[in-house]
Amino acid sequence: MSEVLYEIDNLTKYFKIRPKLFSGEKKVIHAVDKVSFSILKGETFGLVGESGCGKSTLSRTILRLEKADSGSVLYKGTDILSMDQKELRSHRKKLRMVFQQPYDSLNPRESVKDIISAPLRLHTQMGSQEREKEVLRLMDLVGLSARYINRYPHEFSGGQRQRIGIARAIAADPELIICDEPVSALDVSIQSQVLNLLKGIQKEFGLTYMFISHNLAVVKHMSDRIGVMYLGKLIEIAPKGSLYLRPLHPYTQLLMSAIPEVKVKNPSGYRPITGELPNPSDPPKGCRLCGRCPYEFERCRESSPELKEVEPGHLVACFLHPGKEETSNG
Amino acid sequence: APTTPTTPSGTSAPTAAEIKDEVVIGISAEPATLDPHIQSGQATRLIKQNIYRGLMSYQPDNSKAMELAEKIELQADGITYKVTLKDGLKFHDGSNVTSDDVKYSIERILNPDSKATFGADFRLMVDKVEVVDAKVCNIILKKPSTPFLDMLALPETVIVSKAWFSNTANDPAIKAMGNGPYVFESWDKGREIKVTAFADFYKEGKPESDALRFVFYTDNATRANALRSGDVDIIDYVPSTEAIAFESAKDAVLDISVAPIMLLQFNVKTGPLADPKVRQAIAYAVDREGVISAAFMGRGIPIYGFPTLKGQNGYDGKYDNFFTEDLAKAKALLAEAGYANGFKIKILATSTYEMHKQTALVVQSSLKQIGIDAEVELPDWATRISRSNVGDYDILVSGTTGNILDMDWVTNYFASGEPRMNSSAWFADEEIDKLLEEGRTTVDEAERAVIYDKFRLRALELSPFVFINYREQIFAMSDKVKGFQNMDGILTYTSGITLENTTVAK
Amino acid sequence: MSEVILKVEGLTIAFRNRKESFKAVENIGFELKKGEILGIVGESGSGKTITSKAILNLLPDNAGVTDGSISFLGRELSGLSEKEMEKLRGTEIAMIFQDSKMSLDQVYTVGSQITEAILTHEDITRDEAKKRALTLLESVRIPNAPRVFDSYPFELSGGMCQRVMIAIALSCSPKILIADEPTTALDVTVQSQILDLLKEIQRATSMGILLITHDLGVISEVADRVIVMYAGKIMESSTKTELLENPVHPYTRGLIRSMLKMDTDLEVLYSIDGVVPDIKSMPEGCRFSTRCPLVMERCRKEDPGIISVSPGHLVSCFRSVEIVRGEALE
Amino acid sequence: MAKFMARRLGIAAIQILVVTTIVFVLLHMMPGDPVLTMLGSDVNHDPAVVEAIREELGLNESIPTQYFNWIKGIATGNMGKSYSEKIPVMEAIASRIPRTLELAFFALLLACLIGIPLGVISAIKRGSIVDTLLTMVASLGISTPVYVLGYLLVMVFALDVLKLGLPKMPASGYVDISRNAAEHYRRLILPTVTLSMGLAVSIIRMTRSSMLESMSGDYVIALRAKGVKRRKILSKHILRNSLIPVITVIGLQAGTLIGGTVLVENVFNWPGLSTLLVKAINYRDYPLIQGCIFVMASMAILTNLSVDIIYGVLDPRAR
Amino acid sequence: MKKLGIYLENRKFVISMIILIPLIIVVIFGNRIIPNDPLEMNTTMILQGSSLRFPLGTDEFGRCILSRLILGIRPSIFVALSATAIAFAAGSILGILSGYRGGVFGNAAMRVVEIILSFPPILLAMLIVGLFGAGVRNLIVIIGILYTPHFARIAYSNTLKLRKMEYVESEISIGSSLPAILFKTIFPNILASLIIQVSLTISNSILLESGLSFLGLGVQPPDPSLGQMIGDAKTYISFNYMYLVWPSLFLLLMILAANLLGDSLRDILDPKLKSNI
Ligand SMILES: Nc1ncnc2c1ncn2[C@@H]1O[C@H](COP(=O)(O)OP(=O)(O)OP(=O)(O)O)[C@@H](O)[C@H]1O
Ligand SMILES: Nc1ncnc2c1ncn2[C@@H]1O[C@H](COP(=O)(O)OP(=O)(O)OP(=O)(O)O)[C@@H](O)[C@H]1O
Ligand SMILES: [Mg+2]
Ligand SMILES: [Mg+2]
Repeated sequence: MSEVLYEIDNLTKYFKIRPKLFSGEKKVIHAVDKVSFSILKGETFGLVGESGCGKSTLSRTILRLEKADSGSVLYKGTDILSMDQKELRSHRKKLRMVFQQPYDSLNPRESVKDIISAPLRLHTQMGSQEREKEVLRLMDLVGLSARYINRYPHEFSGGQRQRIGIARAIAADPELIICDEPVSALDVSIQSQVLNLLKGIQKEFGLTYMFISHNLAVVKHMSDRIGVMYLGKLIEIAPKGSLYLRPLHPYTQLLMSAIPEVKVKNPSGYRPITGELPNPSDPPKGCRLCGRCPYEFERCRESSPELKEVEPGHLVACFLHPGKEETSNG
Repeated sequence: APTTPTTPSGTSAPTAAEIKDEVVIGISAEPATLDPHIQSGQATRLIKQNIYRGLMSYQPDNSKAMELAEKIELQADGITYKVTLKDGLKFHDGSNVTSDDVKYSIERILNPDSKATFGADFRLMVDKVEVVDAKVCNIILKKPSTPFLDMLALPETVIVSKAWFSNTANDPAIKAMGNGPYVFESWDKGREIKVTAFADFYKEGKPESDALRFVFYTDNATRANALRSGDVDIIDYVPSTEAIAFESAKDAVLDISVAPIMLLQFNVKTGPLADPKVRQAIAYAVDREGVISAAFMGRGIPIYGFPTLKGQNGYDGKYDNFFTEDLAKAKALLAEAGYANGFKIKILATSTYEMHKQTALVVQSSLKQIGIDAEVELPDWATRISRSNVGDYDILVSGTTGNILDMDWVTNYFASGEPRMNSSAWFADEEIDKLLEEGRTTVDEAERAVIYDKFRLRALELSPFVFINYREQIFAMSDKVKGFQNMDGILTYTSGITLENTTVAK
Repeated sequence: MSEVILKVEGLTIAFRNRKESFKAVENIGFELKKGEILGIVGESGSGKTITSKAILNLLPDNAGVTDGSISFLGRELSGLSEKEMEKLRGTEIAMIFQDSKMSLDQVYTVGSQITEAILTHEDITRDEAKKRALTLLESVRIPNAPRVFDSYPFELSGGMCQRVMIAIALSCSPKILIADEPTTALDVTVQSQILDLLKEIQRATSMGILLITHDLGVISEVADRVIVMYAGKIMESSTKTELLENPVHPYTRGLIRSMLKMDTDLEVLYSIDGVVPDIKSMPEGCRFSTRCPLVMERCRKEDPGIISVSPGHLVSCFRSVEIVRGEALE
Repeated sequence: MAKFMARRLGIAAIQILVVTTIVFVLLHMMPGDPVLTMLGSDVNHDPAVVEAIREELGLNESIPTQYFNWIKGIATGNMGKSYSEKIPVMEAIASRIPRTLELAFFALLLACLIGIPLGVISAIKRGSIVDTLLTMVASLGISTPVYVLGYLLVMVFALDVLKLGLPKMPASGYVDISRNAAEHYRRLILPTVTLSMGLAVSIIRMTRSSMLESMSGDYVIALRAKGVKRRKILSKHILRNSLIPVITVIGLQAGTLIGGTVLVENVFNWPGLSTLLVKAINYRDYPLIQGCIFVMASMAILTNLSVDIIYGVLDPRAR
Repeated sequence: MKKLGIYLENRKFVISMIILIPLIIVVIFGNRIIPNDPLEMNTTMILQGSSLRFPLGTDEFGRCILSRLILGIRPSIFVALSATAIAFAAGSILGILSGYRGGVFGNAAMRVVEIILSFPPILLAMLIVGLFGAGVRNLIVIIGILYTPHFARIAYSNTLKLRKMEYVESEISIGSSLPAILFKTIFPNILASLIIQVSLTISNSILLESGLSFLGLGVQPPDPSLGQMIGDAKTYISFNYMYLVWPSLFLLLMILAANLLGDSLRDILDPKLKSNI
């Protein structure tokens, strides 16, 4: 098995919300709740889950753009969360993020050239001409015309902005790229082109990706392993083959069955999940899916299940699927 | 005062229906204290003179008149003054003014704790006060002193109520209870002081207005505008720039008096300025007309000798042109003193008062012409005062005047001693000290004239001061004001006494 | 046949730079009927967003409609004053923007922005408006609507912002809804719920929807007719089924081929060769000619215009007839 | 919120202590003697008298002792007695505070009323003649010294030198509101206008710049698409998005207004706190200076605190 | 060349240059073009109007106003620019840093800034003069200190708002150094407000110079300076109002140029020349 690059352990991020400025009523949103998983070197770790379940927050917390409330993120054994600014900076050399909302992540006062060359300037020794060449190459890779090099972000279409973000992310040989919906605004042809590109450089440079998307086909295509999040919790982790073939968690099953184009392929006759995503500031006490889960029983309401390995590499947090040890014991 | 269209007091009084019930006076400074025995600025005097009165006062005709005193007789011993009070004198609280109050007042001035301004002078002169009866008392001096009566005419030697002043509940600094024509009513800090007519005032028919309101205007232009816009009826300290503007105004009149002096003081301890020749050279060099035109818009009288005003004892104009403006002579004197190539020096003035600053600049330019390279220092007034007080300067620009009409005012300036505010630092001359002492104790006018003549010559030869010019002290008032008068010369500062005659037509 | 509510004819939109100007959209025309969902798909940067902004008269300062007409219920829109347009916007024609986060005012709560939309057009009390807003939030499947109502945009996830934008657009039951990639940030379950909601409203109020999307799956679920755009021009337009099953234009065919399906198991995904030509060096003839596998000499010189291959199926290609007949081989 | 306020107020107390301490130390290091200044320059002073006064005022104590005494006084709500005013510092200041605050308040209000709309207009019409003209007028406004402006206003409105026949304004002075409310406000007009000029200019300029910044946001397009009226977009959305720098400028100005209105107070003979401070400085009236600083610093710091709170109210991102 | 075009198209920029270029020439060649000795007093010719000998008349000492003006601009500009530069540099750094860092550091820095802000300007000036003496250098220091909090607070408040923008985070996430984040990412985005404050500060410095000259601050007389001339001239407004008008006019021109330049730079540097409304 290949080397573990990131070991995320019990990572927790709560947002305090003040509904009204002067009212003292305090609530917290469990955006990321004791999430543990690891990312292996050279793999693509896919992350899917209901909108608002905490995927973006999780990735931002790993990058230390949000301050974690507890838990740790070990990079090759050192805890990122306790690094000082200097260490962090050198650590970030190897990190990139493609943000979900592309426009917001582009400095309105920098031209595309400045934006894309920022990592080059920081992490390579290139001269300015070399840099410009490299920028042009990157732009070409993501299908942006060289003529746009001096344009500012507001002069682009949504998809073009997204591609600027991707070009910046792959510049200067990163080690890990966290892609938060990197291709959502791209037409399918360019989407394919970009996905090919990402895969290509992964192969070439041994890049690692954390890949967040709502497009399950894309996730499936890209990922080696996939994590499923629900309401701040990671509820299932599995190699993609096993996840798509045999989703174990009721929520994952729901997700799979809702894929638009895959019409009614319901091999194991999953019972559908009903109801709404519960309030993240007041989640159910036990399993987060309580109240919506067709298989729900007493225990689910009392305690929340832990992620357990039920098959090699396939972890799930559900009482329906007791872990390997438990099964053998019981 | 040269241009005085105001009616002298005593002309037919206007009927009550025609006059406003109060006179509003815009004064240039808020009183630092109302304590009558402390001289806290000329503007404040205007107020205090209407609340407190002394045994005597200076009058517009330069004479000394009796106020509370019916008469003051110098006894044969030459040191006892027998004071008899007028009948029916009352304080504002209704109590009588008695010899006890006189004794108390003079003792209060003598007591350093009271911080009375003329305490030091009194302590030199006065031995004690003896009460004879309720209306009569004797003031006994230590030795004969001619200027003593002038001292009694000063607004800072007024008679106060023993009862009120010795009551610690009353703070005379912020409240007042006297015997003058007006009763202290209120002091609205930062804004105004109001006084109202005292019904039991000892002068029949006075005061002529029901009330006076003194409004504080520190800014010159603002004060002038307040008069123009009719917010006030009289203003003090009209600067020369405003004076010129008022001269052409139809509904305002100026009342001008020539009194204060601009002069240079020197630190004579060491350096070039220790040499009287250098000081004389400066006296020859200073462009007096230049100062007058730059700092006073051409309004002022140059002093080429010793400043003595007409009316002061011993005035004969003899030393009016002791110096001329003569750069060649100045240079020659410098060369004689060994400074043919000039020297570097500092002139201390202040940025707080324009006229000081401008005077300094003109002097600087004059000195440059005789090769003296002067640098002008312009700190704020407080710094300037403390520095002048300890003699921390080379040349100091100063604007000042005497307090009393008597020639003895020069003692303040010329007597030897530690550096003081108004002395040239470290200046000391035995002969001058001797002449001053003689002048003070001599009674005979002719004799005194000779003494002061000698003094003046000596003073000019040594030139511890270089006198530059007299400047104008101006009141401006609306043409509806009657009875107010700017008194001559240094008496301009006691002009407040005429407010008892002042009315404003509606 | 039902009434045409929006008619775009010969629309040309140009951007003026400091010295030059270029046509971002050229001579496009389409109709939207009452109760119809018209899908627009196309290459990223082809002018979809610009076109929809032009309909609402919301082009940026440096852009302008240089030619053509847009009429709404027979009324020409391009001549309308800003005042008259204000009356139309929101009530008659509403729009969901692509970049939802940036399209919300960051300093007001989400709730106040929804109620504002309601109150702008309707004379009801604040409380009623709030109630309506909460209902709308729930209808777009936002969990814990009251909390979101009081949240600021930056406190929401990408998908939540998107749903808020949808709620705003739906708030006044417009006659036309222009939805610019409304579901990119939504997970499949929510996406299908939202699409259902749109369909439901559309059925109830016979609202016409202009649905811009890259997701052909979405098109296949909801659209009635589809327009395919490429480099500022319409390449093909037809009914959904016709287009998905019998695409004619080589670009459309390329797109459909690039589509990533759940069962795609390719290492390298298909994408159309080449890149969009530069606006400056845009071929005189067909704009796709630089990338077209079926290109002929003529394509480069002449604009093919619009050719009808079957009733309601328009294609801008010289070789459409051959393609339909299956004669053109790639 | 409560906790935040409590903490900030605590810090404010420390800040005020720091300010007054610095002032105290530096003041006593400065040349200038309160006693001599108080006694004036007209006569020579008896050293005995000077000494007596020094003793009475406690100026003979060591500086740390003096400081300690002052702090002790403050703690018990006693700021000492003013040398120059001869009354308790508290009293001297108390009567001035409302006058200064009133003037500052109205000037600020007027400045906002003029500045914000003009700034908005300038921004909407960016690059037009109107915009250029407004910049010119603003430049004129800011390059005219307060005393010149005040003087001109007095000339025109109080002295009517132009013979415009306008209703006559008083040139200067202050009338208690209890004595004559109408007159009180009439006399407030010219100083308020004079004082607000410079402020208005700062506000115009900052509003313009900031409006331009937020005008180009995408949310504006979205708002227009919602059908929100242009006027409302401007006044409710763009303006609020632009307000942070504007509020900052207003806050900064408000801070200076409390201690920096000397010139206006002078021209209009307005007996406010600034003139008192200047007088206190001129007299080296240590207790009064300390008292003024105490009050001014408190007000300035509270202003800043309110501005910080307003930031949060205006823009949740700044919380 | 193309860049220059952008500038020349901006009306405000052009006007500001029309004002600035002659002004700069005057400042540089002042000594050579003055008609009279600026220090020479002619006390017989005070406060005169324009004449051949004194093109702009004379002041209260009968000195040539034109000559004084030409030489007086130089120190005024020097003071204004240096003080503004100090305040701008110190204030922006402090403000951006504390806005970005927030937390204990940011709070502490801002509270310190407020301490400066709560000193009445006149007192601060007095203290510095009293302790360190008068003169141009101290004036620059005083104005610099006085305005540092202004820049700091403006930078701070704008940064507070920007700190949560994703483009700042994206800059952080690629491992940019702190200075790069502060000055390459945040600074250009708050520059607009700072530019406005610069032009305000320049004008205020010149006025402050005349306001504080009664403390003996600034250029020491008899050497001329713009602020001093304005301060002196006010007394003589009714004799020779042109004495006040001339220096005020120069001041106005300088400030106008500063404001126009500020505005035009602000607009030119804004890539979103489009505005949506
Ligand atoms: N700054 C914030 N303050 C308060 N709450 C926040 C903040 N940022 C995110 N949240 C909340 O945290 C939860 C998770 O948000 P997150 O953006 O991580 O979701 P997500 O999984 O990325 O969703 P999506 O797929 O829609 O982007 C949401 O309920 C959101 O409202
Ligand atoms: N403000 C602008 N200035 C200059 N060019 C612009 C501007 N806005 C958009 N463009 C250009 O206009 C073209 C059309 O943009 P538009 O946003 O309509 O594309 P789109 O079809 O919506 O693409 P996407 O699917 O990527 O959102 C693009 O090439 C874009 O670069
Ligand atoms: Mg997200
Ligand atoms: Mg788009």
